[in-house]
Amino acid sequence: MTRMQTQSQSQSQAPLPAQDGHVTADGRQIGGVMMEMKNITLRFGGVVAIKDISFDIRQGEIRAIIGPNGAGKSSMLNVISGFYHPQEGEVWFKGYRRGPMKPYEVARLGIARTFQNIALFDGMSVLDNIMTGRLNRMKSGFLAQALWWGPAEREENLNREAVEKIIDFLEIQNIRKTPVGRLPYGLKKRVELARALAAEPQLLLLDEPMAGMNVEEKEDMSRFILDVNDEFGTTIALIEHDMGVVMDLSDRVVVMDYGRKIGDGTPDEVRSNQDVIDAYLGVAHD
Amino acid sequence: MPDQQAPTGELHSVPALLARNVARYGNRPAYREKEFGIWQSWSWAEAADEIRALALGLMALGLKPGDHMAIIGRNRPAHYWGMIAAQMCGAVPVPLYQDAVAEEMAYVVEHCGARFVLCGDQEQVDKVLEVEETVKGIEQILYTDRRGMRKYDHSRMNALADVQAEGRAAATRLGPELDRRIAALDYDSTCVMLYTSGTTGKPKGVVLSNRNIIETSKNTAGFDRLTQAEEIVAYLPMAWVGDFIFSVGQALWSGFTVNCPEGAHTMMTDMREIGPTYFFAPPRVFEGQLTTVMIRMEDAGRIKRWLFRHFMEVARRVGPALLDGRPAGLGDRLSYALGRLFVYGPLKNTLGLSRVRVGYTAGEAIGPEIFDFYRSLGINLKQLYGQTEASVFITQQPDGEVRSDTVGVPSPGVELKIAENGEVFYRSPGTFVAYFKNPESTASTKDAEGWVATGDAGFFEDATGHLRIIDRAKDVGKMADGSMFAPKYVENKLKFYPNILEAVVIGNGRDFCTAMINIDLNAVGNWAERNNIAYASYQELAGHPQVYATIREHVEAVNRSVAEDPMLSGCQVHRFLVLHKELDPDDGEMTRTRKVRRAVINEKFADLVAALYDGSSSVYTETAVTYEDGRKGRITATLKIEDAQVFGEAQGRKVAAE
Amino acid sequence: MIYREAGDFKTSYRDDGQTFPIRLDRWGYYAVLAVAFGIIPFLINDYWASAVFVPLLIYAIAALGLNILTGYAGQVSLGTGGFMAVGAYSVYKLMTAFPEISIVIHILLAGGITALVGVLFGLPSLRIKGFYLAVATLAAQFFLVWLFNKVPWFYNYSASGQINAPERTLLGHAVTGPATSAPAKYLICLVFAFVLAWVARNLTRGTLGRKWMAIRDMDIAAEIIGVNPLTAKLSAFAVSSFFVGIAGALLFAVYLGAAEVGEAFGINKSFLVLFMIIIGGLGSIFGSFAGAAFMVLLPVLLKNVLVGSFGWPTNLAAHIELMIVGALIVFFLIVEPHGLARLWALTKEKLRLWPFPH
Amino acid sequence: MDQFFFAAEVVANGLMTGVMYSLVALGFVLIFKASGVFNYAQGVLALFAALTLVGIQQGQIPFADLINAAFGTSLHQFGWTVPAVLAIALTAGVMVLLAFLIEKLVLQHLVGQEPIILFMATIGLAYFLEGLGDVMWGADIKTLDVGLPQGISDAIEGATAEWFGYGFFIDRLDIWATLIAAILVAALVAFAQYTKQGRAMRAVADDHQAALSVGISLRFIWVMVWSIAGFVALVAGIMWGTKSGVQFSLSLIALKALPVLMLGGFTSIPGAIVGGLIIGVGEKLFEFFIGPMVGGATENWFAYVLALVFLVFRPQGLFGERIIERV
Repeated sequence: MTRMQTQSQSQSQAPLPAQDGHVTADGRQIGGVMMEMKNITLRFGGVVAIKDISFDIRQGEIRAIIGPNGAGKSSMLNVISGFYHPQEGEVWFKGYRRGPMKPYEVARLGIARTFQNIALFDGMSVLDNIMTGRLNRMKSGFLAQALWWGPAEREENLNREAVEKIIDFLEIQNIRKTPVGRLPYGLKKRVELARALAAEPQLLLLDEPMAGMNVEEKEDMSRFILDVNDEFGTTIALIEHDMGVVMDLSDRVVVMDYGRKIGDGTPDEVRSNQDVIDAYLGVAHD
Repeated sequence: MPDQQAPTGELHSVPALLARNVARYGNRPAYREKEFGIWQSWSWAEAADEIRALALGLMALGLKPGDHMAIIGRNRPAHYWGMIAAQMCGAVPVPLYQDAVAEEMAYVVEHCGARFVLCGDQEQVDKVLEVEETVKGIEQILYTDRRGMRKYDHSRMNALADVQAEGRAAATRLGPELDRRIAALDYDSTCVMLYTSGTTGKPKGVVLSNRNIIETSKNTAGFDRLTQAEEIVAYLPMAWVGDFIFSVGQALWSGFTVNCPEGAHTMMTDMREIGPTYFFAPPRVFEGQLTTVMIRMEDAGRIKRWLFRHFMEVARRVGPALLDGRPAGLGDRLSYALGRLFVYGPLKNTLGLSRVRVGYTAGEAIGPEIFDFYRSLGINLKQLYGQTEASVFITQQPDGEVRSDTVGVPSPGVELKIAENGEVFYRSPGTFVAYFKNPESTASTKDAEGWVATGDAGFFEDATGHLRIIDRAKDVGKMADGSMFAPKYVENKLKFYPNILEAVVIGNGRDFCTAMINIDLNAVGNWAERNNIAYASYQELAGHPQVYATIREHVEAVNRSVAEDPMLSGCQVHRFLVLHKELDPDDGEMTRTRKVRRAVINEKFADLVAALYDGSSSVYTETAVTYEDGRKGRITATLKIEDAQVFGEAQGRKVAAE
Repeated sequence: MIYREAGDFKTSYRDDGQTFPIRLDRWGYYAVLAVAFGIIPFLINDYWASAVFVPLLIYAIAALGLNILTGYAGQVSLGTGGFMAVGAYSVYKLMTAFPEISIVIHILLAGGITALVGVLFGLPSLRIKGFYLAVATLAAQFFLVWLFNKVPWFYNYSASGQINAPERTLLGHAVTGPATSAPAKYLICLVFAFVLAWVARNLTRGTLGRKWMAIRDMDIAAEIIGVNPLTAKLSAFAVSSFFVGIAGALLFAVYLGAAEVGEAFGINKSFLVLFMIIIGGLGSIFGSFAGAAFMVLLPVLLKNVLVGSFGWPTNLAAHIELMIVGALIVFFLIVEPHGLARLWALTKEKLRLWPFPH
Repeated sequence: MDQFFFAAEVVANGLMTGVMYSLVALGFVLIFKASGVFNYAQGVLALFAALTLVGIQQGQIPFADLINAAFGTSLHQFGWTVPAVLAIALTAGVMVLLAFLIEKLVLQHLVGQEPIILFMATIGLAYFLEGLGDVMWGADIKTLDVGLPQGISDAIEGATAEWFGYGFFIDRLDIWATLIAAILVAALVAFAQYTKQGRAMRAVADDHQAALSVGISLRFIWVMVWSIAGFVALVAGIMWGTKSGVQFSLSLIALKALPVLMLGGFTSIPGAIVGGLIIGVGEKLFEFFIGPMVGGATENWFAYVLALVFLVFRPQGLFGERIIERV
């Protein structure tokens, strides 16, 4: 696992600003700003999905974006992941301003994500699905692949090794070769997480990782999210409407409502924020 | 490998054997472990290198001769290496049951005064830390699996890999010292210390010397002609003497390969992949497998079920004969060959038993049906009789002289004698040195000439010279009318039914016998499913009238067969009940090796016992239970008690009793 | 039932990732190769060559190609016939222009040219999806056929508008032209089929294959995990067309010997190959062969039964064949939409679990 | 000047062909809207209808060849002929029966399959029907005459000659075809908009589940749309058949409906109509201006290339709903 970390470090184009780094209670290193959203506004035709929102994500933290359904969380995540391009505002990643990019270019910057309604490749086995997470690390040429020459095969096996570590980490050994189509919901979510991890991302985006899960599954998932952040030091941004879970997980929380930001800070700060309480009346329990 | 001590002529210690194997089988696989989707392999040379690095590392951490090192974890090469490395340093490895709860662990760790503890993973480390609150003296905690360990205070905690790295670094500095310690090991130095989960009282630490282990391994390996080509799957608890003999003693003596499964949940698939040639399992494993086979066959199509039944019939008729090389008719041979194609072959294959050359079962009596089932498939399954104090082997069955009701002839080098009360005594090179820090029980078990009481009652068959075990000597009692009372004998017969997981027969000094029965959730649950009988809990299922009916049939069937043996016909079960909870080691009702603790049960379920004899037809009871996470709780239930038909002259007596 | 897998374990990812991880399958595979290369060439006669084996192998190549595009990359194409025509006419032009160069080179080049054309017609796939794309590929089909019909340069201004394959030899044996022996035809097709199948397997098992399948299963997700749809789709079109092109080249040069674009490479060819992969199984190498075999053997069989046994008029037989083929396709789609390959896989599963049902 | 009139004449002809395209395309749209099936067999339906019509009209014995082959008989004709109107009615009946069978034997078993599979199934169906048609009625090219007027309309030629000094050559059949097609289209639109079944049909198109939940029988709707499609096919078959004889190529001409749909969008009835006209006019003009330079016969592919190029710039077609990608 350490190997993976060093790798992903070595990719980062820009040295991170060392300032205002600190250490959390459980001894995790929170570094400087990794990603910054400046006055983001996003419209679909006439509809304003996000209105003038700014916040940042720090190296190594777990950052949550919460809000009632329809608050614009998903849109926000899609802006971060580069799937939507905001009409106004700037997205800064690791000290560089990020212009409009194709989603696959964003992925190559080291940003991986999972999806609210699972987006696995149903025609492929669990293993292959996770392997797709490493496509961007596969460099062997066409001919080498066609003839399955040394480089192609060696590369395949090296990446398989890395993937197997993740499979072991997420405890899905026994479904390795099963087609994902046959898996129950909870496991699918886990496989999707595995696929995202396989990319060894520096920033991991989780779109409602707990959606539609029962209590145990939620506990498992929370454990895995914490472990990921803990073991690989991966920075995680997640959106979730289940407030309870989020509060236990995250270091800092952004609260959205009707496309606006109504709160930002540590879970405790947010909890005591009046607007948030109002926004959450009624939904607090789901 | 740099700095590897030369193989010594005298093979008087496990490290010496290791050195010999490196010299003789250097590149043959020594250990395999299913990890990351494939079987990671280590040749003898590689393994030796790892072990030596570990030993050096342990020395660097200050492991001294005479120290004890506890090892808690699932079967992994690293843990076997840990044990060997500990010996190299002159220390004594003490493997513990990984499912032991903290208190049990605390006792053992304190009793042996372990300075070092090697843990499999975070879970075990947490237990050890819990233990440390009460027990002092643990100085170093090592762990194999790094997962989740980053946050722990590492002032006296190390990952095994790091220890090895340190050891490699210190090779030149500590190498000579290590070689001195290895050289110092001889036949009488302690090889391992194993705690017997005695059926009564606190566990005792059995000290086994290199002589015990190596002599036994040598003899028994010769007995079954084990070679370096064998493959075994190491899946039984490392704290159990059997695993030590097979996976360390015989493995190192014969130089064969030890394969460790990925985990409990992948055991069956891993087993199938490896296809061991030498296989050991306690009866319940075979029972479990047979049960699943039967269950899976239930769902098969008509033709398949017919094929299966037909050819299993053929196998029962012909199989054993062929296996023992006795003559069989051409027709039989032919249909058996067909059977091998259609049923036995595939079946053995799916069970992973295709390649088994020598298979053993022991620990308890195995059901004849079960035993014959495997034999008839053409698997050379045999019985052996043994115990920790004997380094396992007391008697075993030679090829071709296998029967389900005997435990075979004395193993090479073992002397046997039977006391007038029927108790079996043995003396052998494998006989243990002593109980650790417990001279009095040592004395009470092992007399001056080295004879050890097995605590089991049995006799030799005049015809064959095979030993037959009736029951635990102290459990063999007398009933009110003075006739013989051998509960185990009846319990085993009961347990031979897939639906019955455990049974406890009561009746010592009473007019008639009664029984408490545990249903097998696996089998009965499946049966319920197929007959769409809904049930919310184990308790509800156990109390279901139809279940009772089935169990009664079993009980009466057993009574019928017991009645046949005049000596034991008094032991027929007149009344029985189905327990509302599974007997569980965590509740102290059984040993870790799943032997029933009668004393505990008699006292714990006193109310039930009373009800069994006062003729009442149901009884309300309340029981303390321990859940998996260690929390304690109470469950309550009202249990039905039913009468079972008895046979022979017992019938008359029953009437008299009521 | 026949499987004995106990003791067949893998100690390296190399072994684990091989094409036939199960020992028995491996042996079966070698056995088939042995028969195909070692026995059939000595027994084969003209009837078997021209009725069964040669077309089977050639169509298998085409099916492989289409399967890569449709089965693996999920881009439906109805232009196969057109692309085969490209292969055929390229090889024709090359053969006649450079008689001295080896036919094998020509065939490969023909594949290459087809690949380029394929990429060209593949470009729309970046914007168009599903049926729209399927129909769009019809443009390729009709345009190309029309092109080869209307531009005399392609058929060297021959009066008939046909193209005829001149004789070319390989290692001293004629492989094209009237003088070609049955074994020669068979062997050259076999070699191409074998090598290409092997290449197809390699491509689909590795990085490229995963990109294709990702695009097929969920293109948006694929893009977000870093797959560039442009390269993924176009590479699929290129590789697919390369295979199809070679199939076309072989069909014309080795099998037909002479061809008129309209009837040799018409829309029906497109459908024929499409059916092969549907019936054989989308996204399966084995399926491509199975499907080809099915669609080649079925008519032969029907012909033998209807004409041979019943002595019905051929045209009637042809129509009935049409009905039966159509009906069979519908039947297949109803009972097993995933084709023979899936049936095979299921049977194998059953055999491995025997005697247990699951 | 003449050039202009030529062009105008070409456009006129194009429009008429276009209407025919629209007619076939409508069949597609109906079925696609109602059952999500992309019915490749539509063209063959037309062929089959035409064959059946001719067969009935001329009193052929169905499966004559087969029977003869099987029993060595030599049957061919019943020896009577059926009046056109009755024949048409009977054929319509046959098409309805066919629709019913298709639903019963094919669609029913493919519910819930991916669209592509359904598409393939219709291709299989097309093969089957083609074979069936040939086996039933024989494969020879037949002339179809239900009494529609044919030949150049002197009236128009005269009139135009008088007005512009240039006589438009326009086939009467085309005029009739156009009229009938136009009426049929209008009728269908009206049907879809104003009748109960029509609304039910559109409901199904919008949302199967919802439609089911309000108690609309999917099977009924499917049989209905396939019947209508069959009827449309019949009309188209009559037109094409009368024009250029009943033969296999007919089903290919019907393929033209595909590009039409791509222009119009699979789900839009007006789209189908407009698309048809555009294609019709487009290919005629192209053939007229560019054709001679490239050796003619450009109708074979023009429609497809046009559609393809068009789609690249507007993937959802003329009237199709805008596709918004979500994750």
